[in-house]
Amino acid sequence: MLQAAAFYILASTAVISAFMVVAARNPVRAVLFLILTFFSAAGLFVMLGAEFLAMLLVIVYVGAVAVLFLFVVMMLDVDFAALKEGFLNYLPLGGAVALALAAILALTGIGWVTADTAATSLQAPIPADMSNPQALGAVLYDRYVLFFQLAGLILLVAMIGAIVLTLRHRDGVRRQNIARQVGRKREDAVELVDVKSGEGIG
Amino acid sequence: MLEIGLGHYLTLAAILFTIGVFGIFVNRKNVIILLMSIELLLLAVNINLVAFSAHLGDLAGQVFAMFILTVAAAEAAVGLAILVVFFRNRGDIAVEGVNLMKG
Amino acid sequence: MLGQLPILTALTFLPALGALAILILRAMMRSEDQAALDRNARGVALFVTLFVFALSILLVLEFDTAQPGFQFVETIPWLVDLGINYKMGVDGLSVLFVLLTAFLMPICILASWKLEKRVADYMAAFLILETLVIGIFCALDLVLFYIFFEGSLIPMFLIIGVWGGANRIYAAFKFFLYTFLGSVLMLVAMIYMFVTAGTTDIPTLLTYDFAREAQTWMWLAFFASFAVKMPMWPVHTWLPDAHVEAPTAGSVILAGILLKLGGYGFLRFSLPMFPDASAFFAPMVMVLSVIAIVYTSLVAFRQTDIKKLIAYSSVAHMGFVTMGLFTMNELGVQGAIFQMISHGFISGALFLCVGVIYDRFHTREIAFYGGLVHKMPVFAAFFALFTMANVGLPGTSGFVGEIMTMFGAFQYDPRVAVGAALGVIFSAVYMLTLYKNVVFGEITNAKIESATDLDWREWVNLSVLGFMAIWLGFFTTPITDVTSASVEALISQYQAALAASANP
Amino acid sequence: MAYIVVLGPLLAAIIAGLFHKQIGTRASQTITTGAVIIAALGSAWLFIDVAMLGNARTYQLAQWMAVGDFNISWDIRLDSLSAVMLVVITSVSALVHVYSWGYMAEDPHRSRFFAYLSLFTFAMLSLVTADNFLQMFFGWEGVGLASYLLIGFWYKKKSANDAAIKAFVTNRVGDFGLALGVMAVFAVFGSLAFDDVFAQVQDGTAQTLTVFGMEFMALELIAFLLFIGAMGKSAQFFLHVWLPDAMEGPTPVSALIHAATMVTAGVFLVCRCYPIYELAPNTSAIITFIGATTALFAATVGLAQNDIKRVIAYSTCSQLGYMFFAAGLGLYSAAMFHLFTHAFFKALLFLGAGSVIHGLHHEQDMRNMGGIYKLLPVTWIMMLIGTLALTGVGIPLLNLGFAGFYSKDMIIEEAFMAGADGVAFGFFAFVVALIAAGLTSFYSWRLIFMTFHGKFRGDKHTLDHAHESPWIMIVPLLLLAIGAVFAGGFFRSDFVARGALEFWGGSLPAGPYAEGNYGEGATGHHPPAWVLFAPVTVTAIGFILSYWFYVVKEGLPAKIAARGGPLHSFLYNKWYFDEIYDFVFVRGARGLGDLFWKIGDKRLIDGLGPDGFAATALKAGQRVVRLQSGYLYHYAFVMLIGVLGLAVWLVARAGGQ
Amino acid sequence: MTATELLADLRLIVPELVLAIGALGLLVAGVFIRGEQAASRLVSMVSMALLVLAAGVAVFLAPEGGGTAFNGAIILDSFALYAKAVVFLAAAVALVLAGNFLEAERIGRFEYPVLILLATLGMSVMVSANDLITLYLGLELQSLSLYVLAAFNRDSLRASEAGLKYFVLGALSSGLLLYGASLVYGFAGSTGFDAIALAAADPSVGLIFGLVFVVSGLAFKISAAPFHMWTPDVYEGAPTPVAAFFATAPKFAAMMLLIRVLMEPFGAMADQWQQITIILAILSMAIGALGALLQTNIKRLMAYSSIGNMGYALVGLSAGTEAAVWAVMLYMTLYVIGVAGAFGVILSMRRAEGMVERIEDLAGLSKTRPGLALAFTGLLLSIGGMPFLVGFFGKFLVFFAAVQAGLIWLAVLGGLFSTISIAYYLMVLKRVWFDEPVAEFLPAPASIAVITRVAGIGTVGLLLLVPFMLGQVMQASAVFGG
Repeated sequence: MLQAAAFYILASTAVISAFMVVAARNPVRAVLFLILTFFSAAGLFVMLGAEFLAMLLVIVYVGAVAVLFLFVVMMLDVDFAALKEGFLNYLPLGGAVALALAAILALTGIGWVTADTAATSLQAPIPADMSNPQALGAVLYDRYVLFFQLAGLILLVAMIGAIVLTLRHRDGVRRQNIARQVGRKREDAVELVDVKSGEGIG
Repeated sequence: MLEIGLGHYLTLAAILFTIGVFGIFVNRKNVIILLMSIELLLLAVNINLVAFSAHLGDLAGQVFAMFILTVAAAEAAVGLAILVVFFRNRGDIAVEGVNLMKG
Repeated sequence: MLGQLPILTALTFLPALGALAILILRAMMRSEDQAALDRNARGVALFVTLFVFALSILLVLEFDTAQPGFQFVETIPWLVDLGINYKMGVDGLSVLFVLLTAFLMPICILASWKLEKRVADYMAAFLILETLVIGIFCALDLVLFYIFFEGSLIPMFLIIGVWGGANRIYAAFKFFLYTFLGSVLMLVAMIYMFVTAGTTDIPTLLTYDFAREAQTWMWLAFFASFAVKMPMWPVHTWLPDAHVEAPTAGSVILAGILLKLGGYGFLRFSLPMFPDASAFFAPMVMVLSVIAIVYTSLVAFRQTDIKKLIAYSSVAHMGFVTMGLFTMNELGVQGAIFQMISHGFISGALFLCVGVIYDRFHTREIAFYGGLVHKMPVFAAFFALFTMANVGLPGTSGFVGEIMTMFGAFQYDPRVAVGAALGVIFSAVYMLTLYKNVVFGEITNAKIESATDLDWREWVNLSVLGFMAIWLGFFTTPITDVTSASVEALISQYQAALAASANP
Repeated sequence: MAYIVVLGPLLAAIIAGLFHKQIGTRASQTITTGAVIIAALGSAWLFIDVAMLGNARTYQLAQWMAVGDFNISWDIRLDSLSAVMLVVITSVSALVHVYSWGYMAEDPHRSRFFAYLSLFTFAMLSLVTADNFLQMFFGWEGVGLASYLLIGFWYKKKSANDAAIKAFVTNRVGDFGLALGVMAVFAVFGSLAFDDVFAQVQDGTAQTLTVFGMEFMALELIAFLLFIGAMGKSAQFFLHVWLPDAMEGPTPVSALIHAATMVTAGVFLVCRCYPIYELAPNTSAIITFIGATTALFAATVGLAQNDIKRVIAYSTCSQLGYMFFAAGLGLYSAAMFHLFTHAFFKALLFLGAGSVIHGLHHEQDMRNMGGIYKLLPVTWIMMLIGTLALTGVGIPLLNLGFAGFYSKDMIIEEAFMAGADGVAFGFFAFVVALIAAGLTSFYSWRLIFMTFHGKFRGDKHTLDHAHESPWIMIVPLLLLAIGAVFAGGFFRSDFVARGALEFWGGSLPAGPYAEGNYGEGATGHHPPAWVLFAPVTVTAIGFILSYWFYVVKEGLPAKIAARGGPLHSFLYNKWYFDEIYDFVFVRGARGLGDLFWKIGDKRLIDGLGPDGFAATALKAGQRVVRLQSGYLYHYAFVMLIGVLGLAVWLVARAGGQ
Repeated sequence: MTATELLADLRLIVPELVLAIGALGLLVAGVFIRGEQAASRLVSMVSMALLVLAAGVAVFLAPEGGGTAFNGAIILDSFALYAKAVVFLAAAVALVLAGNFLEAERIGRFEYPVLILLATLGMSVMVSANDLITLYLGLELQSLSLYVLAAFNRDSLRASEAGLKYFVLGALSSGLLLYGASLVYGFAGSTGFDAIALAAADPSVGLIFGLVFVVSGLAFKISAAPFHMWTPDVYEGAPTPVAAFFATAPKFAAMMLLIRVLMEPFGAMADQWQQITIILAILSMAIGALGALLQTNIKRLMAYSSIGNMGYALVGLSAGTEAAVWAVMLYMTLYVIGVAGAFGVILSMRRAEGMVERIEDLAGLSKTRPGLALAFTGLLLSIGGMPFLVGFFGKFLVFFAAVQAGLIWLAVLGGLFSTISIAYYLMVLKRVWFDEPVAEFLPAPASIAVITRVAGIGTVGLLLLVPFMLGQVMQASAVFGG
């Protein structure tokens, strides 16, 4: 009962705030709604016994990713007023398709039947004698060590990518370009205009 | 209805996923929202995985979800970097502006 | 003597080597004297084609006409995992086409002697074309055949497109895509044959018994390719365009050899491999052939462009070929082969004639001409000869092909012969009208006053072809003796197959 | 000897045609003329040897085609029929060659002309000496070619070119039938050699052929198809249109080809194939009908023509009609006899006309002539002889007259007899032939009167320069005149009377009139006396009328013509055949050609085929490209639709199963 | 996991280790080498060497018989080996092609080769994947590198737009893939391919859905319609060498991955996925053929061409037989060779004023640069599957596979579309051969010239090598047989 109540509260919060992420006029608000969604999801994870993942979600996502989003949103000085316009124009068709998709996906959830073999083919059964982080740690550095390393490489790529794309040496600083200074011609810099009286400069 | 089972979680994930998808194709104005929608997609997947993991009594799902979180973070970094580059070149990030190339 | 040597491979790939030599020459002489390069390119091309021609004569001399099967067979394992081999060989049906190709090529080179534009490329293209075309006639493996068959489009595309007339782009594309579309269907059918029979070896496939319904579909697929190539009505419209725009030698090759690929394909594949389907579809082919003969003759009558007129007449003459082939009696088939060979000479010569005057006046409009005989009597004589040969006057090879196919057709169904004979009347109308308008009459155009008669190269070309047209008109056995054994075998096998499927 | 006769002219033609630049005009004239004269002498010898002495034989020269049963060789077949033709061809040809030395003396392209003439001679010889249908077809088309070349000899003249094409194409229409006939022969009998085919004819009577869903008696069909060929070549009704136009060629050509030899090939064909025709009564009836109609039709048209050569041309046409209905009635030897005599007097007439034209500097219109008999006395006499021969002047009962009297009158009389025997169209032919004979007499004399008598109506200047022809043109006239006078009487016995059985050997039936061939129980073959006198009588009437109109009341016909009554226009315009053909065939072909080309090829086939395909592909391409809008949300949307579609499709399929 | 186990596992991933360690080392080295150009050149050279070394290791030092490692996460079989060899070499060629371009465009930085190395590493993992997580991580390693590479010319609006589009859609596609993966995991009970294969024998609706989503995600990577939309824009916008790289190694790797996923875990669901691949094949062929007809930019044209070509590959794959596998493998190999050469030609299109990439800029190439023109002709027609050029065999074999499996109609359809597609190659050749030259190109750098010539000659010369290649792919595909 309590479980059900918790689920419905968390789930509805997640759905509503997710929708607000998409529908918010202001990107800052969108980020904040995203954070709310993550929190709700973290709560659901806890309900499912995945405490470590819940922590991860809060710490990594809310702490790092979402803040990164906020940072970028602030950094890119976007004219909020102009955004989100015309959202409603595309709603009917988009909404219809989205509803269809949701219906179909939900269908799988309702018509769920595990394969007979599923039980026998478990890779890493949840051990009863360990806490969730412990259990994860045990498999992560043993069974899944390759993935761990690969994930590291992926983060490395992200790092390289971010640096390659955005890092500029002394960006925004006016640097002296001697060749340009020397090569400058009078015609490039000065325009002689013969202004007739009474007409101004047009 | 009161017995919360796998189906509930799957349905929730489906709805979140749909909202994410919806966000991507219905959004005309802001690319950042697109990136957030993608985060929503991944979150939905994670819910799925964790729910299955719990149901099956198997850790693999959680491990998978963990890696997805990792990758999602990396993706967010790269995505935002590209977005910044784009913004520098163009001066805004309206989705409708991203159509220099077509045909 | 030649049994041990890979003569067919040599015949096939020597021209390609020549082309390679020309390209290397060009790369080496890049910055040097353009004229010297052109000279060398012509020389190499002529030398290679003449050598190949000599070799092909040797081949025919060594060819055992009494034997219906394949001779000079060479087999080199190729895609061993799939059982696809490099297999070459000729029989009575194909050996003459090899000879025809080798014969026409030096003539084409000679006819293009005065070409100025990108000579080295041109000669290389022709040599490559020769390789591919000879390869088509020698190939004894489906895949190999298809490779040569389709490959021949590329050099021809370039020849039309680079050295062609004003509307060459349209013509080149039409030519290429039209024929390509036809042959992709054939490709699928070939693959089906491969899958069903488990081999791509043509001699083996000739004896393979395909299921009746499959035959129908495969026949249609092959028909799609060969009918376009032929070309048969109503898929003939690429030909006039291609002919009009192609340079003279290109037209000669197109009419002289490439059109025969369709007929050869029917002989090699459709008739022997799908006998039931062939018998089933023969009436349709007959109807299409007769339509082609009558319809295109009438269309030819109304043309204002010399080349287009001759091109349409080619379509009509190819109608006789398809008609003869599908009678599936000896007279018809032999006549069809004869007609193909003879048409190779005659239409080639006609296009050369057009080339002669086009070189001088740069137009193909009939209305431009008139009274050429005053200034170019020798030309007029040759043109008259080939006009008459094209009309099918007895004593020329054109007559033999037409009459044999019509005899065959009469045995098949008199109505077909009646239709075809109507075409014979029309051919006289349009050819003589053309001749009258171009050659006879007063000189109405001042530009013609300055015309000069044939130079020696044109003279040699035309007289060689003229000799062939007349010689074969009076003595047909040099051709029919070579083909008879294979044709007889083909027909008896065909009849046997029909009989077998009639009473299973 | 046979080789020299047949191949000599060919060789001469080749030499003169290809090498005249090297050897000069005179040499080529000499070579060709010499070759033909030798051929003429040779054929005279062959005539005696083969026809008189009965040494029929066949030489095989070479293999032409050999495909299975289809075995065709080049032959020289010598029997009485071909021997007769040989003589006619080579002798007329030789005379025409000689005549042309004078007639063509000023033409710069003489050598080409002589080469053509010799080539024609060769083709005609190979036609008549053929031993199989296909070689005959070769000669058949060969003479067509030579005729085409000679009619269009003055290639600068558009009318000459058009006439040449008309002749060739009309002949081709006939050849169309002939070719089909030959095919039918092969289909029925499995061979094309005359002997093989004729030996099997009896077996063929029961055979049928199905064409266009109709069943025909094989022999009737073959006979009919072959006859179409004969119609074309011999300018019979419906296919006669080319012959008058063919007069655009030089006059010696008209004499040789369009009077004496080529046009008679059709008659020869029917005679050669008489075993088939004898067993094809229906076709024979058709031949009779067509022949008779032609005889009458051409005679009527001849009444109103003003061109001297055209009058003779229509006369030729008309005489050919006589020969055909004779053959159609089964009187093959009589037809051949008329062919033989006709060759002489018609060639004479043509060459005489040529002499007139030559003398008047290429004036051909009779309205511009008159009263020139004093200027061209020899020509005048020759023309008179020719006319007398043509109109068949002679005394019945005594059996004395010009050549035409023996052959033409005989055909008329025998037509009556055939009618009496119940042969189809016999009486019809008799009546028509009588009328035509009267008309013949009328227009022939009209020609003489208008040309040679009365006052000169042409340009004074022309008259001043008018002259008699040189001796080299006169000599052939004289020789032909001898033939026109005596050929009938001299050869009558061999062709159609006592000696006929022996003369023809196996090559032709001697005819019911040949002595010894009357049939069992009959004692003789005697038409009633009035029938014997009838032709002479109508001829006389024709002469009198003509004399009245053109000598007594000179100028009246011109007024009648000027008033242009419907009958006159009808005749003057040749029954409007040219106009009708032009409308139906020429314009029809043009219209169809344009239809097929512009609508069929361009709009339908190209429009729906390659061009349409290309346009559709491009349009589709545009649509695809428009789909590629550049907008991210569209891209994402398409992806989602894709996923959704695939999922729905698969689930629906899974559910359906 | 003991050390010996670890060592045994590591033996199976030596090529990957070479690339990973090399990439890390080069990253460090690049930072410390003075001078941007020098660093970029050196790193580039070493990267090429590393790729060739990795290919050599993969081919010659592979452990006998292969096997699985890391508890079945990775599999090394002849299929994976072949794929790796091709991918490594293709990546090396892509690096060669990049050489001068980047410098000339002033974007020559040492991170470029490092990113290529890491992307290649990702592909290498992909083709060895035997687990959904491996698949995902390999794919992401590759994709993230490619996103960055697409936007590598950061001062170009086009490049950044390309990067943005590629990123957003790529992320969406991996979302789809992941959603599918999660369903598969849930319904099969495992992420391992072997376990999924067991479950697939009796497919549930969930599994079918999972299949659809997974295949859709992968279809994005091979740019099969309707997941192709990014391709033209990204090819056009990304720097040309990057586009060249996109068109070769990642395509090949993704196709190999698709083959493995379909044949191995979902092998028993061939009935279902054939439906998908057939639809994808038809759409791809159609869009590839039609879309290219109106293009004026040669890179966009190549993009549509690649869409179409993936369609043909999918025609073969739809057969679902062993023949399908080797046919597609050979097809893709020949395609990669042809495309590499063709991009070499595109990279030779430099005039004094800079790079040009309109098709009309090729006008008269056959006069100004006959060798290049000849090579381009051969390459384009080979890509188009024209006979007498080696590309024909690719098409022949995929149609063969389709016909053998009874999909004759699909082969016929493929034939029809290939007629349309040959038309646009001809349109390019029309410029090259028929038109008059406007301005000559600058001489291409030797490295690129060598690649275009070698590939050009290869279009004919490989006819002799095709039997060998066929033997290789047949052997490689034997792992899926029975």
